[in-house]
Amino acid sequence: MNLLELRRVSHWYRPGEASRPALRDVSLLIAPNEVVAVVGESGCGKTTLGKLVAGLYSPSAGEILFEDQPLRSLQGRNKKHYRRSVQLVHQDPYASLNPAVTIGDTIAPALVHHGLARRHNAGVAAARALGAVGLDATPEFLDRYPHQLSGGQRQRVAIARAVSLEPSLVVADEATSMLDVSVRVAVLDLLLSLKQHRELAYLFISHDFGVVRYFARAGRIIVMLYGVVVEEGPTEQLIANPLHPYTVLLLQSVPVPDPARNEQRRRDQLPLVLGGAPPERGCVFSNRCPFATEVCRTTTPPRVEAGLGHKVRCWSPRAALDAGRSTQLSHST
Amino acid sequence: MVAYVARRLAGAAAVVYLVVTISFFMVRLMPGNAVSALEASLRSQGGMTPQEIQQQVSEIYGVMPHSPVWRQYLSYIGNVARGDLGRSVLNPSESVAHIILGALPWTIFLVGTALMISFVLGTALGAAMAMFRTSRLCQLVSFIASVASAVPNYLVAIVLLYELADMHRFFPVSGAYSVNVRPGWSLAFIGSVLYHGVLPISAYVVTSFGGWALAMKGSSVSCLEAEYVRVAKAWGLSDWRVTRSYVGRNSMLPMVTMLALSLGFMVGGSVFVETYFSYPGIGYYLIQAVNSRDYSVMMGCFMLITVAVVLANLFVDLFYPLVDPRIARPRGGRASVPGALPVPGKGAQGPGSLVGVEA
Amino acid sequence: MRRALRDLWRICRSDKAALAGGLVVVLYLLVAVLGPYLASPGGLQSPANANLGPSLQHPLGTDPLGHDVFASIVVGTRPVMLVGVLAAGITVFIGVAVGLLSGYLGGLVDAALMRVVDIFLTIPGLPLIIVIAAIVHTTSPVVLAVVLSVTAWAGLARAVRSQALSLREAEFVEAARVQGLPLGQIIVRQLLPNVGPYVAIHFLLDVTGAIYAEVGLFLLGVAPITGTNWGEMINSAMSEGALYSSSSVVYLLSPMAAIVVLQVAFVFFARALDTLFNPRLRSQ
Amino acid sequence: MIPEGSTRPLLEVTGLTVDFPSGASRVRAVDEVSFEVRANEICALVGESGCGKSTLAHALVGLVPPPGQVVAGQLRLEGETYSSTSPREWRALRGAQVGMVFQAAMSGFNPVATIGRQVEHILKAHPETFPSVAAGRAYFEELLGLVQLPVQRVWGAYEGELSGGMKQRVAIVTALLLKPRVLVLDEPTTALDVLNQRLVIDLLRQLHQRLGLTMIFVTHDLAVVADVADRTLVMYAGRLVESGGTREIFGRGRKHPYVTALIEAVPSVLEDGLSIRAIAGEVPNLAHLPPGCRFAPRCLMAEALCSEVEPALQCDASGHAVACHVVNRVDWRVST
Repeated sequence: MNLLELRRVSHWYRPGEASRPALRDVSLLIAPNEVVAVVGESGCGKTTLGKLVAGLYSPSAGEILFEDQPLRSLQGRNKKHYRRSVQLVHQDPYASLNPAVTIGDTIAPALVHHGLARRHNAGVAAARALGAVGLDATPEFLDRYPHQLSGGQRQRVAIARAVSLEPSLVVADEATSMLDVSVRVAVLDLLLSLKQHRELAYLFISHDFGVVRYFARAGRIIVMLYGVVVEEGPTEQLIANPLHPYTVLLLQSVPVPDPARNEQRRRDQLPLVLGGAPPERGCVFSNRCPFATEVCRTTTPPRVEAGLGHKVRCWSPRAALDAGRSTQLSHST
Repeated sequence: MVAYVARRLAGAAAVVYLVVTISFFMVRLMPGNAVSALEASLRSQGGMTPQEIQQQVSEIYGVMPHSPVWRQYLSYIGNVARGDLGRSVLNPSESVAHIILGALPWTIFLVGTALMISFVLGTALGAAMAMFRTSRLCQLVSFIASVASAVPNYLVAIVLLYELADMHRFFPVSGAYSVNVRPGWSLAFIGSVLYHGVLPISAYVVTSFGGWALAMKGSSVSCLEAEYVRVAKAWGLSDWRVTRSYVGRNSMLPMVTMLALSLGFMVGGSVFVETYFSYPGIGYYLIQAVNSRDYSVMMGCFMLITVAVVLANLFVDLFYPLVDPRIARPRGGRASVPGALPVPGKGAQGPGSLVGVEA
Repeated sequence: MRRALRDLWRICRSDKAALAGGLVVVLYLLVAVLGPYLASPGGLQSPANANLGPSLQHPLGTDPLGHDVFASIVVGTRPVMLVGVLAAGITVFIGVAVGLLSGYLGGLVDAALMRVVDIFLTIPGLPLIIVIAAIVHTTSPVVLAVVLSVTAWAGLARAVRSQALSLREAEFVEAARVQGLPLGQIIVRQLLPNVGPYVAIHFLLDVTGAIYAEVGLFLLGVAPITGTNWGEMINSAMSEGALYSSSSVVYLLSPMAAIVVLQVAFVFFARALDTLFNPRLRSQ
Repeated sequence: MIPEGSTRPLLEVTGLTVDFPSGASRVRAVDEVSFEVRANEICALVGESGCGKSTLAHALVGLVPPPGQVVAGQLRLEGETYSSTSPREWRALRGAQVGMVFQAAMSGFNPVATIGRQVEHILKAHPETFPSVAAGRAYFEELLGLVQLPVQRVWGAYEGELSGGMKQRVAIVTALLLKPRVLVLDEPTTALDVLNQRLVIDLLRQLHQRLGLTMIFVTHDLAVVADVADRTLVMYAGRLVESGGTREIFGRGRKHPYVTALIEAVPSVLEDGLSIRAIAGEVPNLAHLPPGCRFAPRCLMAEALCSEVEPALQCDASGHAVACHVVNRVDWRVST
């Protein structure tokens, strides 16, 4: 059984307009207990994808299925089951917790609503949920307001709110990018351990390949640009042999905590061109791609299978592969 | 931009139309029905034929009493559109439009002067308070401003009347100018007008400068703490430049909006002060009409006050995009800055003057 | 709630004006409830009782009819406060309901409601209140309160709407929606706690606004006189010629002082609430 | 304290201390920090949130936000003390000698004046830099070209009409307009995605080479530091805990357990990125600091002494400084 499936999903924020879609023809499968990471620059549609999966919007076109049932058709108990099973963790723990609501009241209402606790013991259940993410949930802690917590604590509360409903899929939208370095790994590890113990699947959205490599080491990566999936594949495979020039560009642009390696990588970097709007026709990367040819500018590239579930939308994936190799992205010295 | 102007104009027209309609129904359909009441009273006076009575009523209220309501409504609207607001019930020889036009200059003089004084005084104080906001003196001024803005203006009017006019005879008790001078552009007349204006204007200023000061303080403080002010300092710009172009301009923008809006509201708020000082402005006639049940004058005054507010609003809406580029630009938000802002000129209340511009 | 009260107490302790304001407001409320049981203005038994100066027996003297001025003020508190609080309550109820619905639902509902709000924002409140009061000529406190709140709600509705609009997009509301919480719960448990503080402050200032207008109506003689209240006291003091003599000055000034003290107290108490609910100030 | 270098330092900071009053007590955001920056050097100031790095950066241009106060310390530019100058001298200095790019570049422009207008304000405030406003504008245009922004898109625009990434780039360009000797950048890449981040870093590196710009780069992102900085200063809870050459700090030369733990916690796209480790606990609240070494409660190497006595910053002959009881003692043994 597929946990979640997107079938040729497109989305426009302003319906009926001939504007550029935030998502274009995205198909995606997420299996139970799988980690799927979505990578791309800001505005590439990765957040929209997350919000559609979390059911905050209905897609303008295409179909999203949860446990093989189309979301559109879910009613009553099934709908409630979906609402409980797919949860969202936001990027900014300062914005995702209501400043006027105590920690206890942030967690408890949904537990009661979904029958995981009764009204009279909701506090105890909330404390247990907080304990599961490594917070010391004393009654005094439950009475605190978000502004009395540190950034790391807040993000743990946000995670507790999501996982307390025992979901099967969590959408983590840049969930660690605002945290301090010393706290970030702890939160990533927490998410990974929850996956192990609770059979969770993640849709992990990030612009940082470093974090993605750590988090989705056993999963898959999807690279997006202008609402289009340009490359997808198993994490190690994709990082070792990127086939789309855009992926190469992203990989090369992430600095690493090693001055010597940075200097070395810099020499062979692809030129960086920031795009405004995507081209009207052809490959979405064609106006920024150093390898673009006539065909790239006129015709949308087909999806090429490179084996092991590694797929790319590019007319000349070979060029990217060579460029990636020459910067020694993955082969440690 | 054209669409924006058209939308504002249409909005203003809608409000005026609505108020005229309200006014019609109030006079025609409210309990006690002013039209039938007048009819009855004319009949009881005797000496008039039913036709004469009908004629009289229609001249006063602009509607024929026994025609269908929709016809009365249409003719009323038509009259108002032509500037014919009917005639005074008490004094049928005088037209409402005439009374109002006679009163209007006095209200404009009174309200305009008072508003200017309290605006200048208040914003200057507010800016000073923002600059020295940690000092003791600022706290004291802030306290005084809060108290002053909380006191109802009619009470100040009474105290001024009692203390300075009646007890000590420093200032005249009533009227817009002395009966001994002839109206005209003579020094004596202007002097008399100013002399008569001192107390009513003071009553306004005392109760409204505090609101301005507090609003300006809030506006300035939020600008002083804005990131772009810190950046401007880091560029090494002079204090004068930072104060003028970065703090001053941005903190004055909402104040200017509020000023234009207050203009309209002060006309409405003039009723108390004008009544107590027997100052022959719109507010005075409104209350006179209310107390003598002179509905046509009453509704005329109300309509005029509303039109004043609508025009002030319209002026702000049309003029604001010129000063503030954030409005009516493609990426800008909703055009109407007003409404969200406190309006200190509204009188002693003015909810929100505390909450500040930031809120 | 307990926390909020504790914070309020902390702020009041550091801000003496706010503390005084809060105490005065509570005192007035008590007097409004208990007033008629505490004092009785008495009446004219003999002409010698009229126009007395302050004394132990009559702390603020007596009026031309021999009523005790202090007792009149005490008894007159109830109608003034009652109408003020009622009017503010109606204002806040309509304003919050319209604002939240309009902001959270958006779309056509929002567009329609906001047109109405815009119109009510433009119509000058005080003249309209005077005109309506003159026409309906009511003696009922409820009707008077309705008249007083006829335009006041619009400003609040606009403010609440703009907050609801931004709250609707807030991530914590998104989180609540993802959790499948019903609309009612989201509005009550997520939106309301955020607009609550603003509404509370608005309520206090609305009370002062309503009292301002209400007393004004009595002063102008537009609202029919029913029993003792401050506006009526000032009004009759003036018609008794208090402006022209110093003998009845206490009679004129005492009710005015009662109003001023109450209004100032409300404003300072509202300031304490503003501090309480402003996280930036609270954290300091 | 100050090592004998071949070149005289351009900027010297000695014993800088910044306090924020908090109720009756005061919170010390920056605690006796001393360091120096040589000409033409990119110096990174790293630390986690609340370590005082931003406050320190603001103090360098005399713009600590109130109620914060610089209570001690000296700032010297080419040997000249400027920390105690008059407001007028500060103004002449800011922008032209010491430039600053603030973190919140998104709200760093006056919303009701065009960018061009504000550039003219800068040029008029410092008439000595360019012979004419037109010359200044031409230089502005040249700098914009380096960040791939056409001047006609920017000059007449209001800040609301530029995207976040654009504003960030324009903010850097305006700070560079007066060719400052030292440019202080507070988290210039934080809110940006990877590509915008690389664009900004490339820009800074280019400017560094072409203009010989000296930079102090404040950030919490260690990978960025490893990419741009010549020297790295690490702060923890208001104190400087280690400083040295970037290659040393990220290589075998680093000493402080906190710095080691921090670098080992950075996820990396390289293979060794999988072996990262979290640091236990959280950054202490400046209002409730632990006794002794501030990192001791989280430190795996901590000894009894560490939670009693605060270690002093000790500098070796190469200019590498570290404040840690344990490593300083070990070093002493090794070197004798």
